[in-house]
Amino acid sequence: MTVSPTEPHLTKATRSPLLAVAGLAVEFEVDGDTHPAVRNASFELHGGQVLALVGESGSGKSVTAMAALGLLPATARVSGSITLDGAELIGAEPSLLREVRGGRIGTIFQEPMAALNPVFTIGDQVAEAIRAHRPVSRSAATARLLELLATVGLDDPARVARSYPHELSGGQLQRAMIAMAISCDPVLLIADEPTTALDVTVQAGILDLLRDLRTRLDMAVLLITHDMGVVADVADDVVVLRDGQVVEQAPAAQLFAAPRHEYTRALLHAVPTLPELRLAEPEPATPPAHEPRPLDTSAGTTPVVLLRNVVVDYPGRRRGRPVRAVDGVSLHIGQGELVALVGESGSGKSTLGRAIAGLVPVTAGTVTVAGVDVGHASRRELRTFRSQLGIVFQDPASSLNPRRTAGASIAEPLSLHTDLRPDAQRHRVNELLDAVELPSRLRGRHPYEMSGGQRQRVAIARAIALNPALLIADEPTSALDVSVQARILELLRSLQSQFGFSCLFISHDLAVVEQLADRVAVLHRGRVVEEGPADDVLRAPRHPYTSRLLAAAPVADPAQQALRRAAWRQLTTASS
Amino acid sequence: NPDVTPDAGGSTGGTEKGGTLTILNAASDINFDPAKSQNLAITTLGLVLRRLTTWEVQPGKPAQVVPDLATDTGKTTDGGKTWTFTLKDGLKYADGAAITAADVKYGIERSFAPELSGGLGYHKSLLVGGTEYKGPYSGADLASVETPDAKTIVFHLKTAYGDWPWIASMPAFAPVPKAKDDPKKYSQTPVASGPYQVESYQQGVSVKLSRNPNWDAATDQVRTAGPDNVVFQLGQDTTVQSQRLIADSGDDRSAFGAGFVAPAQLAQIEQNASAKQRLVTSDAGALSYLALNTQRGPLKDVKVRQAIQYAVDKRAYQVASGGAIGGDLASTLITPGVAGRVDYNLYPADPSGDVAKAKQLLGEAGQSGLKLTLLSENDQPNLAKSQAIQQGLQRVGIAVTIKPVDEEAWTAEVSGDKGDYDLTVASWQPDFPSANGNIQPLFASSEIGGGGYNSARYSQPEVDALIEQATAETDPAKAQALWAQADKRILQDAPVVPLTYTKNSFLHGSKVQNFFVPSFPAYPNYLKVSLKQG
Amino acid sequence: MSADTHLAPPAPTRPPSQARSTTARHLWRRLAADRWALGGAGGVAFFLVAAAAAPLLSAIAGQDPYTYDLDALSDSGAPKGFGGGISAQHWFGVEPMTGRDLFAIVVHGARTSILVGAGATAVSVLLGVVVGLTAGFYGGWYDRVVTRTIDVLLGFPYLIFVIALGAIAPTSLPKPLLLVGVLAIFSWPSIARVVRGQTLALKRRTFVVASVALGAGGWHVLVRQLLPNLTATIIVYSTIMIPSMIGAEAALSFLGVGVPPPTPAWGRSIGDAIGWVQTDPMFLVFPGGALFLATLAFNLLGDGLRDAFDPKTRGLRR
Amino acid sequence: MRLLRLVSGRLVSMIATLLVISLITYAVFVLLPSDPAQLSCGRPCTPERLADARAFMGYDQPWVQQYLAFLGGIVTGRTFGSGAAAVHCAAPCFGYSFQLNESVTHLILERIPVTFSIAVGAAVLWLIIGVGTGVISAVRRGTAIDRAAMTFSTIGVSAPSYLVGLLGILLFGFTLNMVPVNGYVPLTEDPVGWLWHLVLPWCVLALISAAVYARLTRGQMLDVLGEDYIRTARAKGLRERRVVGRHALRNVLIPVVTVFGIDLGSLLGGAVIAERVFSMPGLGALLLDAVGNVDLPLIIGVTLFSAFLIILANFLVDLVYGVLDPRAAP
Ligand SMILES: Nc1ncnc2c1ncn2[C@@H]1O[C@H](COP(=O)(O)OP(=O)(O)OP(=O)(O)O)[C@@H](O)[C@H]1O
Ligand SMILES: Nc1ncnc2c1ncn2[C@@H]1O[C@H](COP(=O)(O)OP(=O)(O)OP(=O)(O)O)[C@@H](O)[C@H]1O
Ligand SMILES: [Mg+2]
Ligand SMILES: [Mg+2]
Repeated sequence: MTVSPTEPHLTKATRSPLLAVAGLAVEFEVDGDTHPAVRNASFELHGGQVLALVGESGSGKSVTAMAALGLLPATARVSGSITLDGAELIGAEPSLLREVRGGRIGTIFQEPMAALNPVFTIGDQVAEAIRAHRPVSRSAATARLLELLATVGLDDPARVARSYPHELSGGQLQRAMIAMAISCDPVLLIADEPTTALDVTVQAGILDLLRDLRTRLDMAVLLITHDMGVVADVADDVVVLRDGQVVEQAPAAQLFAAPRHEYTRALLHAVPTLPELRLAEPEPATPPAHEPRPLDTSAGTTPVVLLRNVVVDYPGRRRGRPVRAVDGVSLHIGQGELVALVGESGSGKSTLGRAIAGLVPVTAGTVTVAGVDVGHASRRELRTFRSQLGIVFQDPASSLNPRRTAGASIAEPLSLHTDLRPDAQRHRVNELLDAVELPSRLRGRHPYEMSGGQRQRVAIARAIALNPALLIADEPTSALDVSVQARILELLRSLQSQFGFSCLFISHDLAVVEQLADRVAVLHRGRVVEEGPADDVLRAPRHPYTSRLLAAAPVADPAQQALRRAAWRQLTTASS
Repeated sequence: NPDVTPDAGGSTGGTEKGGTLTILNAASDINFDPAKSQNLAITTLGLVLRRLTTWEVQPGKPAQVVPDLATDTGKTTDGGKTWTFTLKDGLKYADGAAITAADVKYGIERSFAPELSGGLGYHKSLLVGGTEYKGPYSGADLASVETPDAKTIVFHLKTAYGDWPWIASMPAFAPVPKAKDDPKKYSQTPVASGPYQVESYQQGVSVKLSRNPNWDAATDQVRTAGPDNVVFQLGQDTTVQSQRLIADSGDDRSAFGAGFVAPAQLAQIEQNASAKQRLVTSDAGALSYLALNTQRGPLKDVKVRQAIQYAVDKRAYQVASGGAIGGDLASTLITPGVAGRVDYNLYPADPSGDVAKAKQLLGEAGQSGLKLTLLSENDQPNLAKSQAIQQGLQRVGIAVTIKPVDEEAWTAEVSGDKGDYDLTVASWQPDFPSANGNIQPLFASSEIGGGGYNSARYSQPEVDALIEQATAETDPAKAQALWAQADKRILQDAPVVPLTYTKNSFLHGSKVQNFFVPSFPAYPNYLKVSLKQG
Repeated sequence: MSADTHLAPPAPTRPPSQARSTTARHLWRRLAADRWALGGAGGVAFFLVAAAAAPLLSAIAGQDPYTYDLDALSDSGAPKGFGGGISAQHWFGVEPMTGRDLFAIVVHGARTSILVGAGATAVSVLLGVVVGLTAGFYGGWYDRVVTRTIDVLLGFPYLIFVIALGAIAPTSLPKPLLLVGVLAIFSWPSIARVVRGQTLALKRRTFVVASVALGAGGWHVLVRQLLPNLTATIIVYSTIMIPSMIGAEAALSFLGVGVPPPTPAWGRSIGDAIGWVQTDPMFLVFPGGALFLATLAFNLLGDGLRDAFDPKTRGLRR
Repeated sequence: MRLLRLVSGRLVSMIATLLVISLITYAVFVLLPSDPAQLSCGRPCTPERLADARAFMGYDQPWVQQYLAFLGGIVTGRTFGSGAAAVHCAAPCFGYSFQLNESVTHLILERIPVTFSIAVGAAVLWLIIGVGTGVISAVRRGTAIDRAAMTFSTIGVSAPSYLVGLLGILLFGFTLNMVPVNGYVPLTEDPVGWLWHLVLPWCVLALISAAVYARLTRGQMLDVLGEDYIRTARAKGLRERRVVGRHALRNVLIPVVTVFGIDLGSLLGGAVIAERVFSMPGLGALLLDAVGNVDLPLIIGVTLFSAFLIILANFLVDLVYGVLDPRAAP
């Protein structure tokens, strides 16, 4: 059976909704106070459709989804109604919930590494999901499991099945997670930011997979994302959530074409755009793979960061060979310059960032930052150097101490490097929270009590607390919705113009890079394959790898995205 | 003659034969090697090994030394320097071989071997050449022990020693056939001369004795050999022992405990009619005393020591040892049950002491605010007693700090050369029931340090002379008078405070008969215990 | 570098005391909301006060824990009368064989027992945490030495050491101190081991790396980043340890390194009381009950603290 | 192959640790004021006799030399004394107890079954009870069940084992007359009797340790239940029992196993108090007697053996760790 993406709209009126959310309200109890997370949300989702739940970070997207599964923590108070095929889920019997979870609703969680049990193999965990709902034999489950892993596009299903989570890459884990979610042919798939942690190429693959599954298995998908490009790519309908309330619900095409609500308009307006893709003249025949463009010394001033033939090896596991993460990179960042580092997952972007901060030892080559040879600096020099360095780590959740409040985390650099009085510190923390668009009441919250985007902003606030001379931002907006992202990017820009700091901006979002960066370096397998002014690299990539990367980035326009998708498919098939 | 009518409780009657007697033991090991054993003549070792002489003990009567393997308790021809014993006829080991005088000599010789040290060794310094002799294993023999024929054995002593017949009852005077001597294994596989032989030996678990077919009751006047088997259960917790015996069920009906019943259990038994009947308490026996280290600071002053005589609260001490059932108040050094004892009290006072008198004496000595250390073994009973002393002295302004150490360290400290303590509570059960055993080891100046038990570190030439004189005296009556004189003389110097003549209580099962505890030694006589049959 | 212009000169690190006081307030608020923890805190306070005011309390009863009252005993040394000699004079009855006032012994015993229990726990937790934390964090030869030391100590039948120490230690050394030392020596390794393991895992977490990247020194990372994540473990361990330390005090009394008599201690009283349990059960009940209640109080407080420290359990209905 | 390397590496460090322990033990007993020769000198003990006894046992030499002789004996065996009374102790000779007239190796081997029976049974029991209670407590957190379990564990934590042991004997042995109060019956002789005699010691030990494990498990469980993968497991539609019993428990067991290794190891080295109270002739009782008698060779032997067991247990735990936690796999 083949169903075209537009078909469900025709039958919509005749079918009763698969999932109906009506007047949903969720409140959290924190230290005796109640905080509303979702208020009076209502929307419907029909079979075989993809409904995208978008909205800014902390708007209640994840909470809504968890409410449907009855998986909110005990501190949550839920009211309203969520029905699946007419059956009420809120306050439902445990047996019914059990049958729904995994059986009728499959779920993909935000961070696959944390969401998979570290002590069981992938195969074990997926097979368990199958056997939880089907009385099948062990061997039948195994067969099905291998089939599923193949379905989600994993190369070597048998090996993946045998692996433990820590032995797989993020993309592989996310696919395994999907395999688990669809193992019992659910009628509804909840996908909470299924691609946030992944780079664009992997993301494109996963979205393709979702689309394919929807079509093949006639599965409805509740897609939670803040990436309007992703929405444009796969969604049929869109629900816009803001501050726990639904502000708009419309078919995707309509929403993108004519957003009704002001907030939606703002949201779409904030989406950074990529230039038209020009794939016309790739020169794949003889790419100057190992010959980056010559160092651009036109800036005249001495560079703040200077890398010369930097090599970084990670010691391998137990007598195994070391992993070469960065392989002979030379790069410079001038005063006040913003250099973007792009490349697929595992290409060594974060490692390079860490090497500049002196957090991983450099195997060969030199790293000089503001005249300090990071590799050979004394402890004292390092300390001074770090007081001028701001760094935003890739994974906001784990870069914040779970036992310290947001306020304490932000204040940490202040107390380390300044002698501000507590009052002044407090004041500064409030200022910083303001700057990253966080309400000051979040000061006292622990990471666990914040949404992913909120955590990321706390991490940014901490990094800019001391107005650093150099900011290393590793995917600083990956968990943010476009509107917040826009404001954060705006903030970065204004700070930069104000203080003139240099910045290494690591991102997989090429549109963002395009907006922000002066120069772009493309990293592939630890080497810089292409480097140059942002405009040149993004508009006229010289290296085929850059082209593929560009093609994989979704844009927030369904029509245009359909074209890009086709182009990307063509590229990937060509290259594989 | 086994027919006794003890007043010290215990079921009596003729000896019935048969059954398995269980003896509950706290120790985890029994050493049957006569060279290494310190056993009393009437306990474990006496069941398996006979010696030249042995003890006849009866409730209410002083212990007597009686012939065992020998026909008499020894004859001396030269005032106590040479002693001759003759073996009875028809004595055999468990394997049927005859017991000869040479075997007795060999048994004595091997007790000199450093490999087999650890036993009672009074004879070692008495026999001529004993100090230099290193045992038979290097080939040498001890010339001062002669065996002119297979039945006769003659001892030559360095000095006259009137109590030699008692010495001849010690484990080392048991016969050991040279051919069967494996010094490594003899402690588990002794060649039996008594009514029982070791059938099985499990270190830490149990020792089982069975009858020796070649033991002849006619040659033995002290052993009745009632039970067919005797089993020692080793490593038994004392509290649990008492509880088992109080409960008196199953095999425990044929059992008795080798250890004293603790005061707490005595109080419990007090309320249990059945158990009360089966509790046997000895007559007042061993002396427990407070030793005052006469070589330390203020305690060098006899006035201070005399003050302490009055300050001590003997009543509290008595209660701490279990009340009246734990002992009688003491005032002399020679204990009841020892022939020739004279009762007297040099420091008469209320059982709780005479605080005023003590303070007055302290004042005369010019002492105030005394601080003394009391060395105590760290088990509960000893600590209780030490506290009773502490509390008593507190009343006259003497502050006492208790220093608890484990038993072995206590022994090392008390018998060592340093003597780093002011006070200690000790109790002395002589190894043989003569006034000699009461006085000499505790008060002769030769016994200070170097392994001796003169815990008061008391040295008085006058007393040493008296001891020497009494030791050499072979006429018991004269010797006894000399000992009584020494007793009084010593207490005038007040090196120790006699506290109580202890009474030991033992519990036995309802089928156990002929179980009695004499005043010396205050232990059950294993040799006569039998089991009620049917 | 221009960055310097907008940076205040680096100053010595000062802890943000305001942050701390809010945390303390939060803690207190959460603790106050927990009835059981409050009960535990009350209990702990009660025993602390009782221990501090022991002479006063026993003076009110007109007793002290040292004076013998042989008239209160029967001939066999057992207390006369009901419930181990309970009377207007002796509120808890008297101790068998001495007639000392049991009430005075129990309140004075609280001093020793709590001192030893809390003291030994404090020392061993402190030692264990410091050693475990630093070993896990710094690694290298220091870590290897520590791990080996821990292995040795854990592999050591501690009885031997205890007996030896008791015998070697000079009399002038206060026994409670010695006791605290001995107990601590043998209990810190297991804590250090656990803490070290957790530290090893924690130090690889990004938030620790983040702190280092901010220019934090080792001390700061240890105290501000790692330690807070170990509080739950530390508290759970501590609350388990205090009572077992009090129990160990009793066991050690038997081995001669306990508090020397007649200084009252619960552990020794309980040990003494076992033999009397059938004759005079109250002798066990009073010190045993005190030990149990104190333990319970410490545990409840500890559980409460653990929950209060753990943000994940905030706001849970109880 | 990798396992082999791992094992051999561990072996070296184990031996080093054991050497240090034996050295400390030797040193400690040299510092002790008590004199082992004194005890085996007999009564009365003259200085000459004391010197003889000391020389025979080898205590007259400097302790470092004694220690080296001891180490040598492990490899080559030793002979004490000379002539007909000479005592030979075959390799591996961990010393010779002059008081018990037996080689230490033999004594230890004889006692092992008893201690192992006690330790293993108790450990299994307390692991089940402790972890079970902890899990239930965590899952039913804040309820009456939780409070009851934690109160119970408080009693267990605070009760000295000899107290529990003796009260257990009084109650079950004497008052209720349910189980034998003491003694040990070898498994090979009478399996039922073996079980019957061990029930009480097991329960007593288990009661005490289970309390600790219950607390530990509860704390860990509370942590783990907050993890994302637990949410995933629930989202799969698994029964709560499976979520807790499989997904959470497996992660909880990782730290529990560490502690368990230490505890089991030290218990295998001698359940001192239980053996004393229940009159079981195990290693603990042997050690206690040895200490009481200052039987130095025996003390060192048993100490070393216990240490060996503890270290071995820790090693095994590390292996189990690898199974439980794939991230730590060798
Ligand atoms: N356990 C909790 N306790 C208290 N507040 C919570 C808890 N979980 C979520 N919240 C709050 O509920 C609101 C909604 O959170 P939710 O996780 O649904 O956001 P989201 O829309 O998924 O955001 P993001 O895109 O950043 O993931 C946020 O304000 C968040 O702080
Ligand atoms: N601690 C580590 N030990 C061993 N290998 C590592 C470690 N950290 C990273 N690597 C490896 O180094 C390579 C580069 O990793 P890095 O984190 O720099 O990638 P990245 O470009 O930041 O990827 P992403 O976009 O997924 O964040 C990868 O192959 C990764 O597996
Ligand atoms: Mg979310
Ligand atoms: Mg990265």
